[in-house]
Amino acid sequence: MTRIHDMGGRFGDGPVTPEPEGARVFAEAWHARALALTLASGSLGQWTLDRSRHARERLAPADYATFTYYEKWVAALTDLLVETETITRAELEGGETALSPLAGKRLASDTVPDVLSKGAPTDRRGPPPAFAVGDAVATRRPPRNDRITGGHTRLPAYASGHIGNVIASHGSHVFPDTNAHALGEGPEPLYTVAFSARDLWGPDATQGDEVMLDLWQSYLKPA
Amino acid sequence: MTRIHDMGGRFGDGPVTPEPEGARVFAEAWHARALALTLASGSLGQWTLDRSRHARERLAPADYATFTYYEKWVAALTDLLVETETITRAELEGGETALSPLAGKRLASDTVPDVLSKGAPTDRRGPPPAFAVGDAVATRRPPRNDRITGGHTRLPAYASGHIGNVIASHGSHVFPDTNAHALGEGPEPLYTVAFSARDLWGPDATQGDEVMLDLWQSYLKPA
Amino acid sequence: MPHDDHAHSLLPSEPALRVKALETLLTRKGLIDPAALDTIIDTYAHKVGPRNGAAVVARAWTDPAFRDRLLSDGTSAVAEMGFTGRQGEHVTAVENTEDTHNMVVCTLCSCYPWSLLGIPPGWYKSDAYRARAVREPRGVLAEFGVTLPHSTKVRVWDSTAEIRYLVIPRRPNGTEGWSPEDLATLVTRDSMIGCGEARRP
Amino acid sequence: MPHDDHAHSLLPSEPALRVKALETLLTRKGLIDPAALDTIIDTYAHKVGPRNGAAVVARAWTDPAFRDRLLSDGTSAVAEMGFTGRQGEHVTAVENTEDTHNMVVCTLCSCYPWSLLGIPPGWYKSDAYRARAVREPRGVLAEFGVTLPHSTKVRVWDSTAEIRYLVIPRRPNGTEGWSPEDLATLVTRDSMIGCGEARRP
Repeated sequence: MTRIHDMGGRFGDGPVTPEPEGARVFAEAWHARALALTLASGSLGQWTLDRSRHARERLAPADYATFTYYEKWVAALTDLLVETETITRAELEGGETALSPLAGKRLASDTVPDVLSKGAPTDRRGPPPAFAVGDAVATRRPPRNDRITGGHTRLPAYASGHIGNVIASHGSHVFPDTNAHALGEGPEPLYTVAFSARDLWGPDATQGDEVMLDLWQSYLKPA
Repeated sequence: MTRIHDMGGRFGDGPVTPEPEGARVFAEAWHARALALTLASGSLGQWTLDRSRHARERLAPADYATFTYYEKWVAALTDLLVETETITRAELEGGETALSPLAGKRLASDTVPDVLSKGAPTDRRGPPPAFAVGDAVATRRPPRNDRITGGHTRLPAYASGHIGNVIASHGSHVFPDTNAHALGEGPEPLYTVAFSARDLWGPDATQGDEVMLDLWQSYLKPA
Repeated sequence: MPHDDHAHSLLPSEPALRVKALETLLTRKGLIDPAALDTIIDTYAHKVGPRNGAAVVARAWTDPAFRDRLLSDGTSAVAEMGFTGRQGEHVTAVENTEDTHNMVVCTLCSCYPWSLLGIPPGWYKSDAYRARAVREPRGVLAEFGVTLPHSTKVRVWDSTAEIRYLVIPRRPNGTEGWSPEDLATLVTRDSMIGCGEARRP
Repeated sequence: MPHDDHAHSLLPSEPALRVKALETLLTRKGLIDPAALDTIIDTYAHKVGPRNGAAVVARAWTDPAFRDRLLSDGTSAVAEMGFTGRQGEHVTAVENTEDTHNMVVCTLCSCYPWSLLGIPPGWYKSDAYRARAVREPRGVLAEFGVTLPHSTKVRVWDSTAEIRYLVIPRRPNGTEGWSPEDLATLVTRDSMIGCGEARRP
């Protein structure tokens, strides 16, 4: 595994508990505030989406394993706010505070619909793809960020060191392994790669079943 | 990863905190009781050492990640006692209790030194080894118990799907993958296999460093 | 639960208090407008949710040209219907058939097509789903009451990038001639994740 | 800490109470003799500990024939000195040299040579050590104050079976002519796990 969040294939978790279709979107009022606070803080532009994912992954394993979903969000958000010096530890502990120089970037209520419906596409101009649909490719082993030790990467451990087939080519997209670490967007060709479930999991998997992952070019080599 | 216990190579844990050489063996009195209770209960013969390891591994991931060491031991011990019907849930909850039919197997104080100094060797007569010192071998990928889905196995995920060299051959030893699941001792040849740290971890590892694991024959194929 | 019981104590939970404290601090610093938070919450509580995806599916069931566009360029096709934006910037639709059942997960976090399905349900974000959906999708499906024949191949899509996947469930029998609006009522959230089937009429 | 303070509350901790309750139940059922527990605890608190391993190391430093036996068949060699038993049934000794530094871990649980070193210290059982020793042994060693030149190769032994590893640290300079008993005082527990070096005289 890379980190505690990389849990695909793990044994030991209990059953999945379905919820009624009509269940409330936010089970608790604070869940809604936590989500909105995270989105509004993100729009200050002090970190990328990839960096915010990494901030959740970097939580201590015991915290990651026991926090509820939105507790992880808020814990990571707080870490990011302090790391980017958007707020200080002293302020968090109740010390005096002053208007932030970033206040001008505050997300205004009337721009919210626009911001949310615009989103933040990650397709970019980038290098030509090295692989074509139908190509067999092998994934990097070990799964790792090859620029930053222990850095963010989106190759799950379970799919590392396996051979699959490219089934779609998406042009170039922002590369999380650099973008999470202020190393630039470094766009790379992105592919959907299909793996045989039997290859990944052994004979317990049903013959013919597949697992598909979206993988950046530098996670792959020709197989 | 196989389960939450399979943490070799994980990122996100903090520094290791050395302890003075003279620190107490048992930081708390209950740690000592927990250890002794586990050993004495084990001597009743209702489970194997491999099964007791698996009982710890099977704890819920959130428990495994947050319990202290001896809490894991006691939680697993309790699960084993109930699963083997050595005690009942009702007794655990304070219900009436009676002398156990296993009382005759109780570990007596005067035999403790003998039992501890004898130990329980795991070398057995078994099939001839398929590999010799110097052979290149590839480890099974995925790491899995191939008899019991999600069962006990001693091939860590980080060393799965890698090529190493046999550096020692230990004859046959009890096979944990069967012995943990009442499928018999199924002795198999056991080897020490050396892996290049660079192969396992990438270029962050120092050239020439190695990681050695003790691996049973069925985890290996010729490379 | 009797009507005079509370599911939780009325005392705010510790995480609730911490979130409140953080919101207060960020507001004081001029970094957050609480009214903007209200608007975000209102958007996902009431406006952007699985009804979006259901409308897409119902149209795909009834409009073959749209279905083809949806399968060949999901992002543009759903944009035609006004469904764009955050966590839906890049959309791929995958169609369930007698031969193939599709199912979506994000093992590394909880990526999900917000613009089409809203905020993911709790189970989608659970460790159990993230850990197990890729390894034993049929076992997970059984927990949702779905049993597939071995002749139906299961394809699990692990959302490791910014592509968001929408499953087009199979159109139920007995719905010939139904309007897209009526059909949409049969399309459940779970069926668009691939953990359920469309309702039968 | 002032002598009249307690490291912990005098109220027994929850796990302490649970262990006590389990012991009481097992005793009532005739499955456990509390006196046997006392004997086990006394064994590992006072009798079986790193002094055993230190005696082995000191003898290996001073008795070349013993060193050779220890390296070729660790189990028999340590049995000569009376060190046998639980979690020491199969012993392999590995020798540190200028060229090679050995270090022992158990990533999957906390296997450790009890018969030679006693009960492992807390750090050996910690997630941090289990997770990191195999991936970045030099980083872990630095936390123990040990810095190795790049020319010294590190071999990490992950105790995945019932073989228990004893590291023979390098004999410190300036100890020529010392008796095994005096040398043993220089052999620390950490040095026999490979997370330290023997003390300098």
